[in-house]
Amino acid sequence: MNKIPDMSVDLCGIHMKNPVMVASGTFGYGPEYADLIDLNILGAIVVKGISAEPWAGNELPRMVEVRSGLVNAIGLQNPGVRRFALEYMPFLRRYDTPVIVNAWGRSVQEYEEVVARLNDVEGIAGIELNISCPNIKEGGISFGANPESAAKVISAARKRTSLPLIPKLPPSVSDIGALAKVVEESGADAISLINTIPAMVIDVATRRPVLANIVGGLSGPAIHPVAVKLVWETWKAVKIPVIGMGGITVALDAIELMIAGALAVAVGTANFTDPSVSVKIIKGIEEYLKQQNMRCVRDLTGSLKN
Amino acid sequence: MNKIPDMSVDLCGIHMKNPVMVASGTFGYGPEYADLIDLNILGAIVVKGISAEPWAGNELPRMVEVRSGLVNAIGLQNPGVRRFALEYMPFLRRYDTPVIVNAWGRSVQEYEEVVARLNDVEGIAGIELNISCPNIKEGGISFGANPESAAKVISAARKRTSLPLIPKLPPSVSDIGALAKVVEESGADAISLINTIPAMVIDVATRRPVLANIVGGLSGPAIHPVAVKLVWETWKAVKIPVIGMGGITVALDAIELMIAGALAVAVGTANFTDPSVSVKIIKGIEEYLKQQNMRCVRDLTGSLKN
Amino acid sequence: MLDRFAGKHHTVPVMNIEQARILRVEELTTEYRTIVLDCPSIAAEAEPGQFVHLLIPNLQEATLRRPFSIFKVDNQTLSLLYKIVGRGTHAMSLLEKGGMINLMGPLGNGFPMPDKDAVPVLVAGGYGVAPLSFLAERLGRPGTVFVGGATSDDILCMGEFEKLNWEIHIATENGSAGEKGLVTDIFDAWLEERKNQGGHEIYACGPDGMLKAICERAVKHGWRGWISLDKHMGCGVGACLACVQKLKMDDGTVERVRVCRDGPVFEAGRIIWN
Amino acid sequence: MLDRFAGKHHTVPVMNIEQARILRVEELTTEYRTIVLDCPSIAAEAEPGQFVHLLIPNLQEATLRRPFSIFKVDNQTLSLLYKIVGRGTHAMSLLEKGGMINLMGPLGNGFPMPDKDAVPVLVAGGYGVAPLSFLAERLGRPGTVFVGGATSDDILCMGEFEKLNWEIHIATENGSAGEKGLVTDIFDAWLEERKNQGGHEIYACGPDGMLKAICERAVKHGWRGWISLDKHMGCGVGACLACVQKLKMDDGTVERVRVCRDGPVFEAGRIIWN
Ligand SMILES: Cc1cc2nc3c(=O)[nH]c(=O)nc-3n(C[C@H](O)[C@H](O)[C@H](O)COP(=O)(O)OP(=O)(O)OC[C@H]3O[C@@H](n4cnc5c(N)ncnc54)[C@H](O)[C@@H]3O)c2cc1C
Ligand SMILES: Cc1cc2nc3c(=O)[nH]c(=O)nc-3n(C[C@H](O)[C@H](O)[C@H](O)COP(=O)(O)OP(=O)(O)OC[C@H]3O[C@@H](n4cnc5c(N)ncnc54)[C@H](O)[C@@H]3O)c2cc1C
Ligand SMILES: Cc1cc2nc3c(=O)[nH]c(=O)nc-3n(C[C@H](O)[C@H](O)[C@H](O)COP(=O)(O)O)c2cc1C
Ligand SMILES: Cc1cc2nc3c(=O)[nH]c(=O)nc-3n(C[C@H](O)[C@H](O)[C@H](O)COP(=O)(O)O)c2cc1C
Ligand code: FES
Ligand code: FES
Repeated sequence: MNKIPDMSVDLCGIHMKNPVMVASGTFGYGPEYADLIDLNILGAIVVKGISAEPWAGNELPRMVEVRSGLVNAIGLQNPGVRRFALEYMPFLRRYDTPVIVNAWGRSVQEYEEVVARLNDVEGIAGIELNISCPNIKEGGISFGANPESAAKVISAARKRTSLPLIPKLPPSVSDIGALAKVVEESGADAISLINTIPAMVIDVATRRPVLANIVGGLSGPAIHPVAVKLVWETWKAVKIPVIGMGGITVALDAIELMIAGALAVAVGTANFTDPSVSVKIIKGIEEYLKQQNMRCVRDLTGSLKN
Repeated sequence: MNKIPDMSVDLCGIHMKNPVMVASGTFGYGPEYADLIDLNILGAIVVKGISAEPWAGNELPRMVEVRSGLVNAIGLQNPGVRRFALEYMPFLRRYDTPVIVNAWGRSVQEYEEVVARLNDVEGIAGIELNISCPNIKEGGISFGANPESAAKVISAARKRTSLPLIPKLPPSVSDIGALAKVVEESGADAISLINTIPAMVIDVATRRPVLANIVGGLSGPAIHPVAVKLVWETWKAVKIPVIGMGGITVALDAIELMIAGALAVAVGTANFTDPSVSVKIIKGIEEYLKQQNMRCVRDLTGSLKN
Repeated sequence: MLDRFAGKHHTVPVMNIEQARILRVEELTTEYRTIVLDCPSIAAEAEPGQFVHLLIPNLQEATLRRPFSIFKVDNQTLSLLYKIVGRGTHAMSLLEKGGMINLMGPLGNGFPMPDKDAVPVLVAGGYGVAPLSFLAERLGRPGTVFVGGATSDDILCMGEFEKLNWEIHIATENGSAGEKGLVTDIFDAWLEERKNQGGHEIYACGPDGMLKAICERAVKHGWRGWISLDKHMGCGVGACLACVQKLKMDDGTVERVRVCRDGPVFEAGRIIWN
Repeated sequence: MLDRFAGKHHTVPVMNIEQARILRVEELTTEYRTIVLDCPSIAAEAEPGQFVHLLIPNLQEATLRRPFSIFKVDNQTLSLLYKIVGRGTHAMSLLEKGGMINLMGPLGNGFPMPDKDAVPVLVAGGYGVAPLSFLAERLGRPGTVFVGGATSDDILCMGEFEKLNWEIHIATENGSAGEKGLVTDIFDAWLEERKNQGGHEIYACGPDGMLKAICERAVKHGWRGWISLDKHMGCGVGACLACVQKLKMDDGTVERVRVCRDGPVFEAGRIIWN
């Protein structure tokens, strides 16, 4: 009975060898970790958030460690679609691992623009749409904060690409199920969550915020139980696949998210602690399936018993 | 210059020796910890949530440890106002420490009822209104999840008591400032936050939720940076005082929340780890004020420099 | 107060928080360990059936203490007997002599002493033997003890009971010690011959399945029984309501009482099993 | 790729993750320590100015590694010199010989070697002496070194430089060793006599204020200078963008490059200070 389980998943047309990806913003554009782990082993690579034009991001400090987590405010620094395609895609195309590009904008138009430009780049398997960015036209509240603005962005992006479109939801909403339903109806092919939870750290010695941007986002093991809950609510609300992330550090964390409803998972902050963590997690999931006499990783998704 | 700093705060008419309270649900009704610490040292005691009638709460398991936190789903078990007043208030009245009663209901009417009954109990300094409970009339989403239902509950409760009314806000809302403003306009005397963050833990061996209630609330150090951010946003939005809580474990955690805008703070989960933690935190704040040459703890509130 | 429902007697617990030095650690089997602590103020108050709530110093990212029955008291020292079952007890097993550990106790209400004419009958499963061995020592007279476990490795403290001249009955699931089977099987066989006699008082501590079976026997035959429950705990002092148990009250109502403060020992007839 | 902006040379880093045994720990002063690791694969590749990213095993609730310059390499072993400044370095100071520690490295680009006719001039502040002492050892010829600190306790590794026949200049803020004042003061005095001479190449590592001052001197006098920057880091490999520095590019544009991967050593003239 100890056959090697089937680890592959088909995520809205993206064929993945296994369900474990690396999360946007924690794995650069690929080359950074290529010396340390074989990128071909990964289920998919989600690259750092890209905007239509280059963006400088926030001042330093941009990151601070907190208990079982970290708070970051990188501010989405990136070289823009053109340079990304030129400088990183040739490298990424050498691997047999799907590349999902995380994309963002500060207005509906910017989202349309970045999606349209990415649609023309060769070798991209899907677009993860980060809708946790502040809407600069409407007071700086994030697009994902309410279903209406989320729908606007996604419908607009949908028209610009035939690539799988995967909106990434913010965690601080009062009804994630309602948001997810609207996202599905607006044309999303899958949903990914959770993004970091808005957070802040103050240096009591100076009474100043530690981060130059004042506020940032909390990630790491601290947020894992929140991610499990939100993935479960999302899975109950929609039919499209869910990509779960938030605090995955060991295989059991990933398995929990899959049982809650995730078809695939992404490892973020844990890459900083241990660059080979995603490889260990892939092996750990395989081990678990064997122990449980499960033939196929896809049977995990939403397998919660009540 | 090393004079003893003034630690007292006046919280919407509640005179407190110092700004450190114990958080609802983590300190029982008072007697439980009375052998271990002198209750007279505390700034205030916030007792476990009370409803108009007794309530049995959830089945077990009700609590599970997670990284730097715990997830609980006690389910608000309590003996109701009448027995609370009879069995615990005589004990609590013996102390020179304000008693704030945390109150909840599942409909506007139940909130009115519990507040009206508490208003008649001798020795209560204020009512903390837990509006994170599911609204059973409107689909189970919590009252605090949106400004409209929050306003309804608070306005109704306001009519039933002249005691200080302190709504306690849920953390998972997309715009805490907007919610806080509505809460202020509805007649609140202060605002307390954060309640636990909705969360879930799955036992991968059985693929069952660990908690009988499936979902619960995350508390402890894991949520502290989230609390700091929400307290800061709330402080910017309203004029009434803010009580900050969430993950306070050492004095610096409390000081951070005060710099972010809290006039008082509450210690929750940390009581389980160390029952004398609140006493240590009071001393730690005093030490900090001395080091910083500050005369008065109230000067900390909202002292964040940008 | 809820405390009034504790059972036959009600002690107002005098609890302490103590920073104790580890005097000795001992490996009983691969899974079971003892740890001996220099802990005068808790040792002075401890009664059989009470427990301490341990903050495991080398346990990363922990927020909760772990409850352990008091196993032995000798002057200033306190011993615990524990089984490695999870991350907390694993970290505990790495602690070394000379280190410090923070504990609260004694917590809860211990076992009431049996009527002076009654024969004490103890039923222990696994680490449940810890508080019962302490009880046997304090009783000052022998009785009968039933001990069960999966294998002979789970049968502990037999030396202690022998020294005190107890009648010992052992059962293991794989037959590696005593009778093959469950402790309730050998208890039943023994009971069969005595069921119409009075004069016995039962004390039980172990896994829920065993406790439930013992409860049923006690109630059925009208024997008085004291059951020490094992529930996951938060505060350990009655503040958080993580550890409640449904109990029949004197007035016939059912209430959820706190195992940590109102127990962990309850009268067999009051416990309502799910 | 952003990597092209690294400066004079660009090494493609060959990095490893290694589980290393602690061979020795040493207390230099109350605040400064060294730790010697058995770490063959990283030791084999290490160049002066490169660093390792340490996972401190006994640091509770940690998510981030800590970066430390490579201080010495001797065959299979690697030494680090560190100052206790916070919770991570405090936990490090409790590590004992025989324990294991996980590290990644060597990371970043080291110091380029000076032109063969140039006199190397090193300027070190506090633990900034670690990579410079390693550089001195690898250079194979002596030069001039300036070392500064708050007190004599912050003046380290002087023995190493003496053995290699370096010209040593020391400044401390309280005058407890060398001249009283900042290292930049004694550097300025020395520079005054040589400012119109060429043939020197500066290498600096230390606190930002010092580095900025040295940068200004180098640029003003047209000396070539190499500055090793110290920024808070996340990944250590260029993936997270926590550690960026504004740098003048060859085409005149300004870009935020990564200190961990594109540095930590940059050409003095390119650095844009806030
Ligand atoms: C009153 C009382 C007395 C006890 N006396 C003893 C004793 O003398 N010897 C002994 O070996 N054990 C005893 N236990 C059980 C002991 O508390 C658990 O084995 C221990 O908490 C497990 O911790 P862990 O971190 O290793 O396990 P994990 O499973 O990793 O723990 C996860 C969480 O569950 C809790 N938990 C897990 N199992 C239990 C359990 N059986 N009971 C209560 N909480 C649990 C832990 O405290 C922790 O909060 C007693 C329990 C109670 C309630
Ligand atoms: C390339 C490089 C080389 C370094 N080489 C050395 C060395 O050889 N010897 C030495 O003693 N120190 C060196 N440092 C500094 C060292 O990394 C910090 O002192 C250390 O990270 C502090 O950790 P902590 O947990 O004790 O401090 P805390 O202040 O508690 O740390 C909190 C967080 O801030 C970060 N942090 C705090 N201070 C610094 C700092 N100065 N630089 C970078 N991150 C910081 C920590 O890594 C951690 O993430 C170097 C830093 C860099 C970037
Ligand atoms: C340093 C850092 C940078 C991130 N950048 C992005 C980003 O550009 N776009 C995005 O959608 N999410 C970004 N994230 C969020 C992660 O992709 C992930 O959703 C989140 O960190 C939770 O997962 P974790 O707890 O495993 O890190 C970033 C997270 C971190 C820590
Ligand atoms: C076991 C437990 C029970 C709680 N019960 C209540 C309650 O009855 N009413 C309420 O408003 N908050 C309740 N809370 C929330 C706390 O009062 C507090 O807001 C939250 O735990 C965050 O603080 P902490 O991280 O310091 O614990 C409870 C929290 C815990 C852990
Ligand atoms: S453990 Fe908190 S009430 Fe029993
Ligand atoms: S530390 Fe992550 S990019 Fe430099």
